[in-house]
Amino acid sequence: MNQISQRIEALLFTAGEAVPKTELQELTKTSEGELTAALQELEQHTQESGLTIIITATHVQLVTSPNVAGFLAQFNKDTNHELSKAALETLSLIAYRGPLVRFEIDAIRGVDSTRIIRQLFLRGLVRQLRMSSKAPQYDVTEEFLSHLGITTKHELPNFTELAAHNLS
Amino acid sequence: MNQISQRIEALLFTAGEAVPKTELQELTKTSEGELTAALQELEQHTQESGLTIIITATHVQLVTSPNVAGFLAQFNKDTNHELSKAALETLSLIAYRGPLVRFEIDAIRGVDSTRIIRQLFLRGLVRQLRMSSKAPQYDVTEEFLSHLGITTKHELPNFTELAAHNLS
Amino acid sequence: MHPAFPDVKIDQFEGPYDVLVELAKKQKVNLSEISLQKLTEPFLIYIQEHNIPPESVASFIIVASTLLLIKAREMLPQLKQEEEEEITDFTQRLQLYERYRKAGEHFGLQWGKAPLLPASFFAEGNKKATQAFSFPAGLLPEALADALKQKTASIPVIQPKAHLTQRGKSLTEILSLFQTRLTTSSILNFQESIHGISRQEQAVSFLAILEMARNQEVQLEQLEAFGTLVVHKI
Repeated sequence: MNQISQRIEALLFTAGEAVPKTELQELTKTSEGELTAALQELEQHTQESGLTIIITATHVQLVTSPNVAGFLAQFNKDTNHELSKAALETLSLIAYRGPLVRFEIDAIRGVDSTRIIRQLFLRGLVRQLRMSSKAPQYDVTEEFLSHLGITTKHELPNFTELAAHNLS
Repeated sequence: MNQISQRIEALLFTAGEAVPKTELQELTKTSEGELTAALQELEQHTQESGLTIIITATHVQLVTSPNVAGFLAQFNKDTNHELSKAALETLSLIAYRGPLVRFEIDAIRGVDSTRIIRQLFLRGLVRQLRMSSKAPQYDVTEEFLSHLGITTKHELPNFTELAAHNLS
Repeated sequence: MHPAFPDVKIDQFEGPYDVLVELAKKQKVNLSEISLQKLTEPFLIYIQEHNIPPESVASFIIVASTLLLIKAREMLPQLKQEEEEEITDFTQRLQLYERYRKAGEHFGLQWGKAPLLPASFFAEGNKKATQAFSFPAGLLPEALADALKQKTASIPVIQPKAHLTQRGKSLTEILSLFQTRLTTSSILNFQESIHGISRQEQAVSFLAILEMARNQEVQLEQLEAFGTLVVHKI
């Protein structure tokens, strides 16, 4: 691996949680394109490894690889991961169609989703992308992807079809 | 890498500290010879990476590689500066309202606090409490309290009032 | 998840509510022949007897209102054209919703089965900073208090949009109160019997005697407007 990829891997390891891409760029003094290339190389490197990276629109996180997920699951005694029906359908909308504002979620679900989005936010499964003037947009987090055992949204079932905004 | 090496890498990563070799053997159901071979392969794999493993007579630990030591050192240098306004704000939130998960801190501050929290963490002012699979919670450390000349958070000025979760 | 809602059981159809909506949309069931009251009654009884989360009630209301819309359209053909567009939108929205709901079900099955874990996931106890402790120069406890006060002061206070009033006696409670009183005397002066109680309970009391009159338990007599209201036991 090149130096930038190595530095990024070390930064992700010491962080212990998801790191904003903007911060990685700043710390490694790289452009957006250089970061993307470095992440690609890192991903390549972790192909046959016990670790991998989860990449969302805004963040990157170093996690254990799907290769060993089954093996590690036996040590994970925490089974409290039930999600309500409302939580699942809201996550599904945000995962496939996100980033999107609450109004769009309400419009498809046909009910006010404020409360359920807040719950998902506090559980770390969705995040607000814009916190300034405009209505905040929501997108799923690394935490969400990690619970499903995948490293990008594109691995979601039927992603291309369901992510298309004009469904027939 | 073979499966055993991958599993060991993931175990070291999730352990977050040095792991006894005997424990690794037990968890991966391997003999001493198999473990040694797997560690060798893992070492090979991390040759050009940002991480590496330290092997002692009894323990193994996943750490950042000497390749990036110089790069990482720069972040430890400027630690004795005064706190920025953002850092002070975040620290006060954690002190009075902690333990808090990052999302709660973000929600009150209205901005992403990842970086500030990590700075406070690296300076030993806050620590992470990890409760199984949930997002980590942050609280101030004992060293921090003792430097303020107090022994519990309750001795902070106006503690009862400011720690109340309902803002009036 | 809540237990499944009771199925619809009427002459024309037996099965889940949402299936009925599908059939009605495809005009396989003629809604004009169905009493909406019969349709919704078992559901309303069900939510009285069970503790149903609000989201589930909301999704039932969507189903019920769709039925109502389709039924109204059938009964008032002149509405048909105006409503046509809205119903198409509505149907499209429901289809869209259905696709994501199904996709979400898959999440539920996969959730936490083989998660990818973050660093130190299995670390014993609390993770402490490994680096040397470095206390900020000149930090005083008061500075922390000030920082938090300033931050919290900058957060706008949300004004409640709805007001909850303290719950008074219920209609059923007040009903039985009147019934008890009427066992000892056969005539009551309404104004006297509600003297001194809250306005909310006064209103409920009035509803209670109206209900009793409807059930022919009592007869009401009032000689002039705003005059004394006399309750006679029958």
